[in-house]
Amino acid sequence: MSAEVLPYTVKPHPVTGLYNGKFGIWLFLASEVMLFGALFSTYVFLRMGAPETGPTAWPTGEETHLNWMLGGLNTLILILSSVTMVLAWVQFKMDNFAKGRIYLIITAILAIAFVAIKFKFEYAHKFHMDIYPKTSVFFAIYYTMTGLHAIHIIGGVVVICYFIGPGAKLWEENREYYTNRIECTGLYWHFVDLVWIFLFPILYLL
Amino acid sequence: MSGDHHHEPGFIRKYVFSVDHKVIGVQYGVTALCFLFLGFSLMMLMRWQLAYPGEEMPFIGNIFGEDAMPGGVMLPEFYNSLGAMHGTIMIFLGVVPLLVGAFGNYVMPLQIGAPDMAFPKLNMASYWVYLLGGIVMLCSFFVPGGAANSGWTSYPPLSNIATTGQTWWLFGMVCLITSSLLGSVNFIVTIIQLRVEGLTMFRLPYFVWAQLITSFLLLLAFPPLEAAGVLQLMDRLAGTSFFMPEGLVVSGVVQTQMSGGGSPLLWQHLFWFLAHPEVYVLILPAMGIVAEIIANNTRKPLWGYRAMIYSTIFLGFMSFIVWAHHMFMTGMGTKISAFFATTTMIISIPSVVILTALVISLYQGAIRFTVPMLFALAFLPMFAIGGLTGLPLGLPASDIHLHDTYYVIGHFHYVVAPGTIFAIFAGIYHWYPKVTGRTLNNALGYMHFFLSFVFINMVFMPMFWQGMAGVSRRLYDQTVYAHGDAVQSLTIMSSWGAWMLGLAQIPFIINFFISAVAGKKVSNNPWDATTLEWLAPSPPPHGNFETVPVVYRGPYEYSVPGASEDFHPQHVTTEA
Amino acid sequence: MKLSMFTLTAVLAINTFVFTPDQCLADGQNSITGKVIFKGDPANYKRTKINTTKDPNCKKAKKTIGSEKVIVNKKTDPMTLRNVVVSIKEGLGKKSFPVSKEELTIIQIGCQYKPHVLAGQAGQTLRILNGDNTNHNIHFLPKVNDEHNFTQPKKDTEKGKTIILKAEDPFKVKCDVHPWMNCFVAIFEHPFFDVTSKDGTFTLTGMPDGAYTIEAWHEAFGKVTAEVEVSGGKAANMDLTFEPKS
Amino acid sequence: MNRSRIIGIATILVVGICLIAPSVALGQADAPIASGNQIDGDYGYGLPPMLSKDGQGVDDLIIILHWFMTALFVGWAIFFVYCLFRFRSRAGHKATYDPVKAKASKYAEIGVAAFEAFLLIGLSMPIWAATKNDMPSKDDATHVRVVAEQFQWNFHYPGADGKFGRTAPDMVDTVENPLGLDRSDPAATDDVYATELHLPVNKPVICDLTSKDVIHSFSLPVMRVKQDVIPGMRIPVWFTPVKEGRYEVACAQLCGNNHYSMRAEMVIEDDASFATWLKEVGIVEEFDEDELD
Repeated sequence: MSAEVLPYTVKPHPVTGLYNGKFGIWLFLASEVMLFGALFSTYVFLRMGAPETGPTAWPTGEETHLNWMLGGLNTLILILSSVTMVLAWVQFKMDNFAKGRIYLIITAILAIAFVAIKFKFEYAHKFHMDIYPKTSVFFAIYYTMTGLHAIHIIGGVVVICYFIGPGAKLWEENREYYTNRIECTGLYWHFVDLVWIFLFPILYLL
Repeated sequence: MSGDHHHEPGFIRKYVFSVDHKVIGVQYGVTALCFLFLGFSLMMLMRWQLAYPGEEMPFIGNIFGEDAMPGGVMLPEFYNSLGAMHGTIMIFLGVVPLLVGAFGNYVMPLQIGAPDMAFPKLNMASYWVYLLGGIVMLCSFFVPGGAANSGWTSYPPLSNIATTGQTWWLFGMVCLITSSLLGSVNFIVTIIQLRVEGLTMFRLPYFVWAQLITSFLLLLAFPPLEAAGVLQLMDRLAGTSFFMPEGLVVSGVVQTQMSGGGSPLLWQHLFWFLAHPEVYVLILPAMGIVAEIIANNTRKPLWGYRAMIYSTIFLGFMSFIVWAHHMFMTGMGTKISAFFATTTMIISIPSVVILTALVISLYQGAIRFTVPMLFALAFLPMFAIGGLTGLPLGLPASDIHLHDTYYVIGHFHYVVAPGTIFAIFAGIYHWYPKVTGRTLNNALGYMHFFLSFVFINMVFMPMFWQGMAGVSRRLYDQTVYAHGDAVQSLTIMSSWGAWMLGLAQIPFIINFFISAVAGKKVSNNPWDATTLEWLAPSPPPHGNFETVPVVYRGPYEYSVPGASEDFHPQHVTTEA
Repeated sequence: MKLSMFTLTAVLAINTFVFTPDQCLADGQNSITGKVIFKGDPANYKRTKINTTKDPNCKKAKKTIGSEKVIVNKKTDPMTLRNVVVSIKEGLGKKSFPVSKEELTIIQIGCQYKPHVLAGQAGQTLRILNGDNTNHNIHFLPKVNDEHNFTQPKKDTEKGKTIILKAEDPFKVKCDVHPWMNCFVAIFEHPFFDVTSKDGTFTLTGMPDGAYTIEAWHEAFGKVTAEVEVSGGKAANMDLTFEPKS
Repeated sequence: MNRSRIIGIATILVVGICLIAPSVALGQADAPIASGNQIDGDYGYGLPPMLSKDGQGVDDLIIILHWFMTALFVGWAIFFVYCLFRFRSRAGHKATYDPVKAKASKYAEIGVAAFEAFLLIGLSMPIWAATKNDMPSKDDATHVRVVAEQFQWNFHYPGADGKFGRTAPDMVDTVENPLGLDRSDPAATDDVYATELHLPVNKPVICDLTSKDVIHSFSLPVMRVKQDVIPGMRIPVWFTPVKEGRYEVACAQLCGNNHYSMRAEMVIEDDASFATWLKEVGIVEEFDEDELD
């Protein structure tokens, strides 16, 4: 139960080179790959099966009403937030708590900006145009995948905010442990970013 | 995890919201046994309708209410609910939590010499999310329209147009999947990172290997079902058409409220991508338990230990590319079916290797017929029958006649019921002394075994003949068909077997509770076993071992020539 | 219901008010009577025979059954239409009327619903019985009421299943086990309705004085309306006509 | 331990025999008599009668497989029981530490794998390929469209012109037009709707399977035909009936609460009766308004 009893909670295992948390987050990301992989497969399956013409044909370009500029902006925001996440970790690694924390705050703000653009401009615009998940299979998959992705972003923001706020106490107790946790959060964050980098082209551009 | 305060935690922290893997293991075990019994009871109700269709159920017919059983006669909607929930409860709430949550949690850290799981809080969360999923499933019986009634496979469009119970089912499944994911991450990290000094991968007990592969299957196979569950929830709640083609007419009403453009087959692909690895989740830990018990009771090393491990790994890989053999009848062409039939034939080979290794392990042993050994031995022929009858189902041509008949039910129940569940019983009889410090009563144990063995065969053996006769599964009343009516006597025999099997569990239930307080007290290593869990005190204290053990040899060093005793534990320093 | 298949023209019949001074009843004892006339060629609306081999118990219960979508009373003069719901549509204002204690009954017999068209008042108890030696499934397809969908065990002739319904335009009730089986249920807020039968006539009684819009509904031909005025306990007579063009 | 073992075995024998005997007897006593049309053929504990020209391969494969499985299981069980008896724990008997070096198991495994390969490549694949690829020519075959719905099989015959009329979901009427057939389409004028599947004997049949609502499975046990019926797809199956009589069509996929009742009858008859039936079933019979009340 207590940290000192369990081996490798902070220090890496000599063979695997990973501490438990990092190993765990990699495994978790593997399952996330399968989750989003299944949804991407669904996208492919439905798109391949869609007829050329008719009411259930796959919408192209303008028919999707998706603004690639907004999507592109969001892509940039997320990539930037990934960079600041890495910078935060580097600062913690260099024992520079104040700077690291500022980078964490920037990451959280960027993430919130992403969600705001997603909800305020994209979803709201579409609801205004009477486009809902049930409108067509394309929008069903659009809302499901971006929605699930947004939930992941929000989850990430909550974790980052935790480490900015109450979680920061750990820094006083065990700096390495805290930095490790930031590293794990970072891994998750890069994954979420990566999912968006796949989502953006298949929904907005293709 | 930061606390190094050594004060004793209170009752709630110690036994309810405990982070100790042993307490969580017992919580999982007891909860899952309750669900197992519930799932079995649902089946006993169904068996009445099957044996005596449309007749009033004696004694208890009137307690289920007018919506389920007016006048004591079971309605088809209730029958279908029972069928769907029997499958769901047995697999996701009974067997998997027992094998992985209970045995895996309790035994695996002990076998690798770890003080606890790698992430104890995650472990606790896993149990509580599982319990929440179970409660959601139970509550669904009381919503209007009853519990989910589209089968445990929940094929859309049927499940999309089904009653609210289906939504509850989906929420319950999302909880259970989350629980399994948390558990599997924890298991893999624990097995890889927390092994004690000297315990190399090829000195691990086979049970730990089985848990490792199982965890990988859970980790990678469950997310697609979670995705499918999300899509079906969208279909049901947001009106999307992921699984609905256009132009459907349900009950004479044109379905104009949905866009169409989806595919019912999409669900089947996502579902079976989970559910075939799930089959191996059900069987691998069971094989692990059986291997432990066979090695211990033959007093002889397992034959082909490495071959078994390689087979298990291969089985794990292959299980991801056989899923479509559940879908031969969906209009599949020759090329795809040839691929999946071939992978299916290939996957049978590692199973044969494992089974052969276990049987050859008996050769030149000194077999002790203890209660756990009897269950483990019975596992072998029962699993063999289950495995062999998989052949005609795995070949598309013979599957034409046998697909979706009772033959399928007989096949997978032989694998799971007298197979896996017997292995679970074996495990309970084997590790009970470790958990409680007392043994289960032998006489009741033998009674439990022999009665269960006879009646479980009486339940499932007739199903092969029913299937041959072409009787479809999931029929509320098979006598409406001439070919079903002709084999109705088999159904009745099967039903009586099921009820008797229910009675046969009474010795076990009595034994389980009485022995916990009144059983014979035993030493730490009552079975003269070699693996690490028997080094720990019974029951093991918090932190498991008094001193951290070091491992010097493989897991099954029994009857080493020249030794004074016929077992040589892994942690003993001296050479024999 | 393929309303689009028919071009419906509702021709209002001449409303003849027959004054009968010696039948001067008290207010609230007015009545409206009449018949529902069919102007068309009954040869276009043949009743088809239904094959019930799917369920041997249906075949056993009765020799043959036919579709009941359009049944023309050819023996009456003029020809009238069966299974038409006639009711007051407008004119009652916001008055409320006591709910009849009488039970409505639908019985499934010979794998057909009896009656084929049922009218009732909101709040009245509807009892559904099964007189057949086979399970039936009752599937309500309403817009306002709940979508009941349940199975009824065989030979449930006494207790049955009871339902209380809200007011709603005629909606379909169907059996999924025997897809040919259907009937229609119309529920009103008031008690002034009737369903035509073999003679094609209807009688609405007990409404207060006033001018009313009367509506007739038929499952294949839709709705026609007519105006009528009643007062002083007199019986007003009016006919409604369906004239399908096809 | 010995005494408890004897108690166990004695219990099982007494209780087991007492319970199995009456239940088997009950099984014999309870045989509800099916009403309605007589279904032809002998049905029992084995495979149902095989009345299709092309289904023999399926039966052969099933029978070969079961002999193979029985042989494997019996051989395996003999070894198993021998081990249990020969190597039971007893005074003076000790287990051997070294693993047995016999090659027999390896040969057995290779043998099993080879036989499985033969079953797959030699038997299953050709049969499956024939079922999937050798569609008979549409000119020689009886062509039927099978439309599944909860819980009824509908059969649509193209009539003399051999063309199926247009159907549309919004034209469906549950009583008079379950197919949603558009009678204004010239190809639809001679189309025939039926709820019984009538087929001429000794002539190939092509069934195009479609569903109106959920997934069903078109199962003809006596023809060794089974195919899921999936909404949104049109899947053909074919077979050649060889014996006249009345048989059953079953649904093999859970399709709703009353899945069990989704049954239809199939009548195999000679060409002349088939032609007569086709003519008669299409006629809209006229009844007096009171006749069918």
